[in-house]
Amino acid sequence: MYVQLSLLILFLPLLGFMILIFKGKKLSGKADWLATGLLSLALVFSLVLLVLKLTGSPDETLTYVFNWIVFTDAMLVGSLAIEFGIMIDNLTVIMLVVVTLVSTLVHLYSMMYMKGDKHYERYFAYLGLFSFSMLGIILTHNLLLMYIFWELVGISSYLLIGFYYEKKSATNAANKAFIVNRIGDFGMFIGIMILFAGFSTFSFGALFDSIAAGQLPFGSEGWLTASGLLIFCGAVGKSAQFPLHVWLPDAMEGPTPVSALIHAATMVAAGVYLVARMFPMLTEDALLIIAYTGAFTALIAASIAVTQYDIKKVLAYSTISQLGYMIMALGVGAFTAGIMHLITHAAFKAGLFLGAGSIIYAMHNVLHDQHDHKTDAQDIRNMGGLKSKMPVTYWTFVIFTLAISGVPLTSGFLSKDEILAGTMAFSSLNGHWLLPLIGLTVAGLTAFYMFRLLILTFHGKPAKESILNGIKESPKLMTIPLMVLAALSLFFFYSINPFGAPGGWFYSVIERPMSIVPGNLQPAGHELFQDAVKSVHAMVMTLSVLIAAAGILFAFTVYQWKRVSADQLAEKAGVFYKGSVNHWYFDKYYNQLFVDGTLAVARILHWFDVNIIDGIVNGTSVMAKGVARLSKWIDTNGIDGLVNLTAWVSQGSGKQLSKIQTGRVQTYLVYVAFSFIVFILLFNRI
Amino acid sequence: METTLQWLASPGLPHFLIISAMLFGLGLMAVLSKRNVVMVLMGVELILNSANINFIAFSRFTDFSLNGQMIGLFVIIIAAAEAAVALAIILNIYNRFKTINLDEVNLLKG
Amino acid sequence: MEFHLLGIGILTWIVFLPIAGMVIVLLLPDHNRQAIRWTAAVVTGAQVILAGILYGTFDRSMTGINNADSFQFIEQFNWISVEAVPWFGKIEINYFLGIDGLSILMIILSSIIGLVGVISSWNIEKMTKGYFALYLLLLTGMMGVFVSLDFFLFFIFWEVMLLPMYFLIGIWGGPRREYAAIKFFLYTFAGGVLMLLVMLALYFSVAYVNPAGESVHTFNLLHMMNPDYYVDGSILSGVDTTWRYVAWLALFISFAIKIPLFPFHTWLPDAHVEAPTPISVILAGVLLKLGTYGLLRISFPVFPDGTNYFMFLMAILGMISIIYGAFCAMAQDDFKKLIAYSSISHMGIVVLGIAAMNTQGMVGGVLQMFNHGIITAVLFLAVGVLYDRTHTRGLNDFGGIATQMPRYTGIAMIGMFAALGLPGFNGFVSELFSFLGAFEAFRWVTIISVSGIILTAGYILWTVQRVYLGALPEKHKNLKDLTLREMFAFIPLIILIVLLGIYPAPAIELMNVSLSHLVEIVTGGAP
Amino acid sequence: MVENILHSISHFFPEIVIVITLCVIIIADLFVKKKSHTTGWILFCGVALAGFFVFLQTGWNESVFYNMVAVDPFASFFKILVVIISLFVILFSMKSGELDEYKVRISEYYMLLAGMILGMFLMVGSTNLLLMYLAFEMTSISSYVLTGFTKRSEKSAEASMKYIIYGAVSSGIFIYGISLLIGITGEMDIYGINAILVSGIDQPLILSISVLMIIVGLGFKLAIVPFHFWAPDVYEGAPITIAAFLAVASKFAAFAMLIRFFTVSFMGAGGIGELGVWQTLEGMNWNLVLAVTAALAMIVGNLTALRQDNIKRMLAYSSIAHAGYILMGLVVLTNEGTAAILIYTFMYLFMNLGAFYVAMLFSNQLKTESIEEYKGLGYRAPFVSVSLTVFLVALTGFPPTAGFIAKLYIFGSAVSAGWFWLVTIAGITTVISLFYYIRVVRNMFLYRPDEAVLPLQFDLASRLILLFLLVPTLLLGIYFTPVIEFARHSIKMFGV
Amino acid sequence: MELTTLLFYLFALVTVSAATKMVLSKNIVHSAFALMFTLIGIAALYVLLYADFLAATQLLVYVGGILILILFGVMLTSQGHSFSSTTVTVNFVPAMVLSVTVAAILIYAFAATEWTLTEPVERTDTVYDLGMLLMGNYILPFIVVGILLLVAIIGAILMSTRMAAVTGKSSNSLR
Repeated sequence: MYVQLSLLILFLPLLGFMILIFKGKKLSGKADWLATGLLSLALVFSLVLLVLKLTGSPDETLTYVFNWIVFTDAMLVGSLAIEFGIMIDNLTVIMLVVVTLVSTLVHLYSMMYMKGDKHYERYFAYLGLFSFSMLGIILTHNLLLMYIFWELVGISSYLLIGFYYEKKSATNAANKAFIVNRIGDFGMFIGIMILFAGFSTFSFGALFDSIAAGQLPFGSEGWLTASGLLIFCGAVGKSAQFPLHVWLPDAMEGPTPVSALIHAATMVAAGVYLVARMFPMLTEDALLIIAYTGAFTALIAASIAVTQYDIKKVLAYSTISQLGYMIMALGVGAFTAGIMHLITHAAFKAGLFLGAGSIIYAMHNVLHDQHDHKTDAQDIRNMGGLKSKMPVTYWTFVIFTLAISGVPLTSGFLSKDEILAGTMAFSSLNGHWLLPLIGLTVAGLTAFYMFRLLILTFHGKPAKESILNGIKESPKLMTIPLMVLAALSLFFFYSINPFGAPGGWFYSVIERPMSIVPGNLQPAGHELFQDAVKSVHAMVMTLSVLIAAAGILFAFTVYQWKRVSADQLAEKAGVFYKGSVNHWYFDKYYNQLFVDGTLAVARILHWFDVNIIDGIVNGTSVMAKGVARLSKWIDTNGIDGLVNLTAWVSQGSGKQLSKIQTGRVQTYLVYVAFSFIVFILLFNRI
Repeated sequence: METTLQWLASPGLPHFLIISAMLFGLGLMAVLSKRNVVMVLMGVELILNSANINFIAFSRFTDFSLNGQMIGLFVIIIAAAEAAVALAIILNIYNRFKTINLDEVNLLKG
Repeated sequence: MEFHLLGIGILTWIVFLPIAGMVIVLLLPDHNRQAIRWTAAVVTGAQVILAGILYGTFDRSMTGINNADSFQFIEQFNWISVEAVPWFGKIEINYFLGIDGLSILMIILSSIIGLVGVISSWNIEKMTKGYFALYLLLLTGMMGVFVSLDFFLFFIFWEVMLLPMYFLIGIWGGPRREYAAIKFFLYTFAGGVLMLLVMLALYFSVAYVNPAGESVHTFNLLHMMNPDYYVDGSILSGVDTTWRYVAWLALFISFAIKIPLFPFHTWLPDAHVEAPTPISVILAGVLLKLGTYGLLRISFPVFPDGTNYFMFLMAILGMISIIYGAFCAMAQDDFKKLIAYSSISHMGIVVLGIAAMNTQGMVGGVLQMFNHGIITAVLFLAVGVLYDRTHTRGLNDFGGIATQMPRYTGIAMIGMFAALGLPGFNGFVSELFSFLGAFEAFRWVTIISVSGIILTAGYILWTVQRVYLGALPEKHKNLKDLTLREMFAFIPLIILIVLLGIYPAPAIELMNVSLSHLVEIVTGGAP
Repeated sequence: MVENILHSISHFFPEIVIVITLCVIIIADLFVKKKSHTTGWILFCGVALAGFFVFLQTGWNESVFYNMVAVDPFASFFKILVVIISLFVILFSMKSGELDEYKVRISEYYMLLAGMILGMFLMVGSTNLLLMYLAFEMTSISSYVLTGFTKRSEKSAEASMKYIIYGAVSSGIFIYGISLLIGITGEMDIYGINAILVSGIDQPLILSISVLMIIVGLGFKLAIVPFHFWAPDVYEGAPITIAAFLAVASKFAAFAMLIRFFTVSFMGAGGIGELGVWQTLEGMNWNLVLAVTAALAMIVGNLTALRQDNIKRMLAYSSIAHAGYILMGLVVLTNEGTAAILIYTFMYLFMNLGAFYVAMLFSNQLKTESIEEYKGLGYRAPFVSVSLTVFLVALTGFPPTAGFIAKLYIFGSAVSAGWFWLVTIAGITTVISLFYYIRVVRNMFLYRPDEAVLPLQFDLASRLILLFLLVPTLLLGIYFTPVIEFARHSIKMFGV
Repeated sequence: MELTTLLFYLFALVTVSAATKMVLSKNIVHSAFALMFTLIGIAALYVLLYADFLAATQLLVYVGGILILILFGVMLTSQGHSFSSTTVTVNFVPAMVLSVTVAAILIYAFAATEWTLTEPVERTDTVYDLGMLLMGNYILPFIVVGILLLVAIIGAILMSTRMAAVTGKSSNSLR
């Protein structure tokens, strides 16, 4: 039952993809409905699955497995089977719902947003492909399959980012996204190889069992930590953690609904999901590193977001920093909080993007009508005062903003302050006080820049009256998803008590799994941690609320009431301002270091290939003669020069030898007599 | 000293052989050094003769007896034949090149 | 396993059908191009069918490798047999064909590629007759190598391929064809001479006593794999002797040239760039595999000691080829050169995999041979399609092809992504297992090699961007999308790419047993 | 005495037939009208008949004329080779364009050819130093003249002069060496010499000198480095037919003579041992000498050939190189090596004759022998060019042509005797050789001729002859059992 | 020191010195005559070796035949009209060195070897025995040499006779 349902959920989107990619054009505009229909069907199924699972068998994990490949009588391991299969537990079903839900909403939204695009069908096809692979990631029960779907979401995001492939920037962004992810996957792949080499299986269950049984890859704890961290590299790539966060902002080149679905709600969260899946086998050091990575990411992303003007860029950076939050949460062991934040964030960040989308849509239409192609439809400096013109968008946007800033009564508040509590507890246990500090700072920053965004976009005077007059509220198809998401961004979906998630159903179904790594590598025990959380909870809550409030207030003073001029602030900030504006120069230096570096190496090696190796091949004396001359010589002598191995030498010696052939009999005879004597003297044994 | 004198006093096989060796060397010399083809030919004759001296010396001093002379006979005949043909060819050359200097007849080389 | 047609074994059929085709082609009148093409098509088609029969009737459970009884479709009779004389034993050369899990896949590959090649060379107008005659001869050579179990036979087929190749590149090739052709020829011939020497050394060291009680020197590979047949005191007798190592190296070089492995690879780019599209397809699709096939068929089982001794060297060379090829590919502006270098990189993976000496690695390697054959075929066809239309291969002369030729772009993309090792396409599976296997044997080498996948992603995506994406330049505004014929060339390959990507088991179960056995032979110690 | 002579004569039909043919030609020359190849046909029939008698002699193994000539399988093998070659060369001569200008003198040409054939017959058979010398001279003298046969060409004249001077000197050295050998052993037939050597005389120095002088003499005929210098010039100057004849027939005859001389006179008491026959000659390590010369021949021949533009000259160098390969079999004078040599010679015959023949056909039509002029011939004369390609490929030693089998066995014998460095050199030089052979092919096929030029026409007869050479070259590459059997049974010499 | 010894040295001196003269003289005719003396000297040595028939043949064939032939050759091919045609020597030094070395090696070898000598038999005349041998053991060489002479004659004729000039020099066509 579960299995069939989940398989249905998994393959419905794929079906959509198939149909659209091959018969898309034939469907004559019905393509969108088909795709959306299939997706919503999947949504229904996953809701059913959710209910069944949570009511039926909340605390058992079902797996369904079949052999993909079997190596009979392999050396040492006997018969080695590579399994594929699905695993269903509470986390899975919840994630299923989240993904299908957001995906469906985005489908709906896109039907309006993308209307009239010349690759309309293909767009929905790609969406289908993405949903399929995302669901795959969620459902899989083993690392290999995880990796496979991992790559597949990568490729579908590549396709969607590069959807406007005529734009160079778009394709660049797509390449960047894919390659940066590849770097992460490289680590992940090695991690998987280590585990496979150690336990010759891929499936989580088997892995954890054998680790729990005390085996270690290559018998060393170092390798265990390493494998954990290497697999985390995959997460770093996908979830755009430092140092691989650079691709996400560029990924905004894709259509806005895509950004909402992939680069805010679901795919980027896959990294978090991966860490959650691997959580039991992560050693203490690994977790610590993970936590710091997350924290650091959150901080720098937030600091960058403060100064951005492109509406989508701001959201992108905020996404990064929120993801950092989740990673940090998992790192410190606030497992449930992290997951919860993943879900709440999915809702309100998707909402934010869709809202931004509807703004851009409106702006775009206006600009298009006014034949204005200079002004950037995404630059918040060109907006302002939209509040009056597009109320629905505005109010939903407000809700989302409140949620992300962690204001009470919103979902964001619940999860975020659990995370902060977690970090606080963690530091209280083993004195890593930097983590909560960063957490709080980021909370403040978030509140600030989100309200900055809100104010600049909707409040105040418009940059151009002409534009403002043209603006219209977006059509129903686009506003409905917004409302739905806004609703989902309120607290009561997650727990009855607006000030404490732990009481809610969510905490009851998602529990932090037991760590199975050898004792000396275990992070702090669960109970210990829970108590610590309880003790710090109230204090953290107040702190966070205050900080959020401060942030919001500051935002209003600067941008609404203009008490403080932003420019002066920038002046004051100096270095920080510059750094933040330029994304702390990551892209710049990455480009110089890696891209140009690689290309340079490539060119050098190619030169080496053409000249040196061929040179060597073209005969030893070449080295002396000099490469340049060689290649010239090749071209001039054409084929005669190219008795490869021996050409140079043999040609030369051949020439010398034919010099001996003087054509004078007597010279010949001299040679004969000479060689006669030589033979006599040389080979005589006496 | 005594022995040397004695050795000189009774000319035996080695003496003849040494003469033939000398002639061989001289013949070779002529062959290698003379521009004129005819001279080269004479050198060849000399070489053949030196060989002949060997044969006949052997026929005298070893139990090879008359066979040596026999072979000598044949060699002389061969020499004659060869000389005839050679001279004919040289004439031909002269008709073509108007010279019989070896180093001036040198189209084929390399 | 027996299968006869008109009393002639199926392997003989599959090998010599092209020769028959060649004769027919030669008899046909020059101007009747259509007939010539169709003959070639029919012949290669028949080959594919035969290969299909082989696949169907092949017994997955029989090992082969070094055990004559467990080979299938065996055909063996004395071809050359000279009576013994007092001072020398009987001389015997067998016409000995047979296949096992190692060769079956290669046979299928070369038959398919052969057919595809014919389809894609449909528009050869220059001396069509000569072209197809040589082409068919080439096919015979390839098939022959894959089925022959007698070193002498193997060598003959091996060398038979050179001359047609020389002409096919040299006459129908691009501007610098002479250079490329002679370069290819000399390299491979040099390798061939090395192989010849080793072959002779083996021949004189191996002798078995036949029923008549006389000791017979033989080229039979299976006998060469059996330590008991080595004459005491002969050069190659014993284990871990210097001569055996030397022989192994000589053999290895002659194969490495064909693979091609760094640093013997420089002939490949030139050959590819100059060769006409179908020939590039054949070259990359099948000829390169001959190298690795030779390693597996001859070097490994005949010289297990040498193989063990040099295993690490192989791995290192494989690693270098992977990284090095990828980097060189990145520096190319010529589409074909780029693919050529990528071939070097991918064949490096094969070598790494088989050097691992465990089943996963071995299977991965051989599967990679097959997959890479299919994938590069697609890529070269893709280049060919563009080249036919625009007569340029410069990566920077293109852009935005996707808008103009969507169907073509889709197919080419699949090829590209398969080459990039994207899951769901066959390239991924084989690379995965090659690396998994290799990792167990050589940890760091493999880790470095895996970084190659990043580079690969780099140059592939860059190429995709430069050629297919972006704005469409004016001059290409009127390109036609794929014709039906071209589609026919592509479709089977694409299907294979996807099928094997999703469910490779059918391919793997073919060779599983044989390869595990091979691994046991090698790791199980010296002969 | 008389009966001995009579008995001997009964074993001597082939030679006698040749002599008779010679006389018949001389007489016929007086009657038949000039400018016709009648005499050629006479010679053809004569040689064929001789061949028939040789064929009858298969399996005979005795020595006649007071141990002067051996009639044994070994001799018969080479006689058959000579017959085949001669038949082909006679046919070539009838097709040759350059000879046509000398129709008036063509019968002399055939007379001399007959003389040469007779000389070779004697060379391969003779077991007596004197007779060896005579046979040697017989072959040489006629070949000197034949080389200069096309009198009006300076090249030809010069070639003949160089040839005769070089030859005269070498034969002088040869006979001098013989004289020394005879002197030291007191015997003039090789069995006697062998007996003496086995019984053991301790004169290594004089022995070495004499043998070396004999090698110089024969080396001249074999054109092995460093005695090869005459070959390129002579081949280039001589009429192609004669060049072919020299390159194949007289070379083989000399090889036969060399092999027989060494084998018989220097084999140890127990016949031919594992180490070959050299143990009775402790004066020098002979197989090293021969190995060095072989290596030199391969290197020099192949490398120098790279530079040549005249195809005759190129083939000359290639034949020098091939002499080197054959010599590899001689280095180890075991039965195996000898068998390998026989196989090689048999295979080599067809491909080399073929190459020369095609060169002749082309020069008939194009009046050129320059390889550069061959550009585009592949399209003007497909069949001929393809066959030339086959011959050259065979010379390179590619399967599945006869050349490969030849190389296979020669290399094999060397490998089995453990001469690895020699084989390695052979391998490398083979690779080098590929280049100059393929260059011809490339010129023929890789250049399109401009449309103006007409395709070349060859009459049926010449194409047929070509076919006769082409078929064996390919066939023997695929099925060569008979050749090997033949060779392995032909290594039997009288008294071994 | 009996007569034969004296004669031996005398003739040896004549032979060798004449040969040297022949080699070193610049004038071809002089060398021709020097050669004649050499040959006569050799003939005399034959006589000392009890090879009277050989000596006679030597005189007849060489002095009477070959030498005259050579002189004819000299005259027919003498460049220009000046009869005293001089011949220059090429690569003199290597020739000198080589030939001296060869001679030295030979002489050393001869001296170093002890030959299996037998007591010289005093022969009255050798003609009869030679005849018997010629008809007996040497029958084959005898015939062969006859044929060889025949061939040589044919060749000589072929080479020496001038041919009627045919139009179109073939030599051009071969360039």
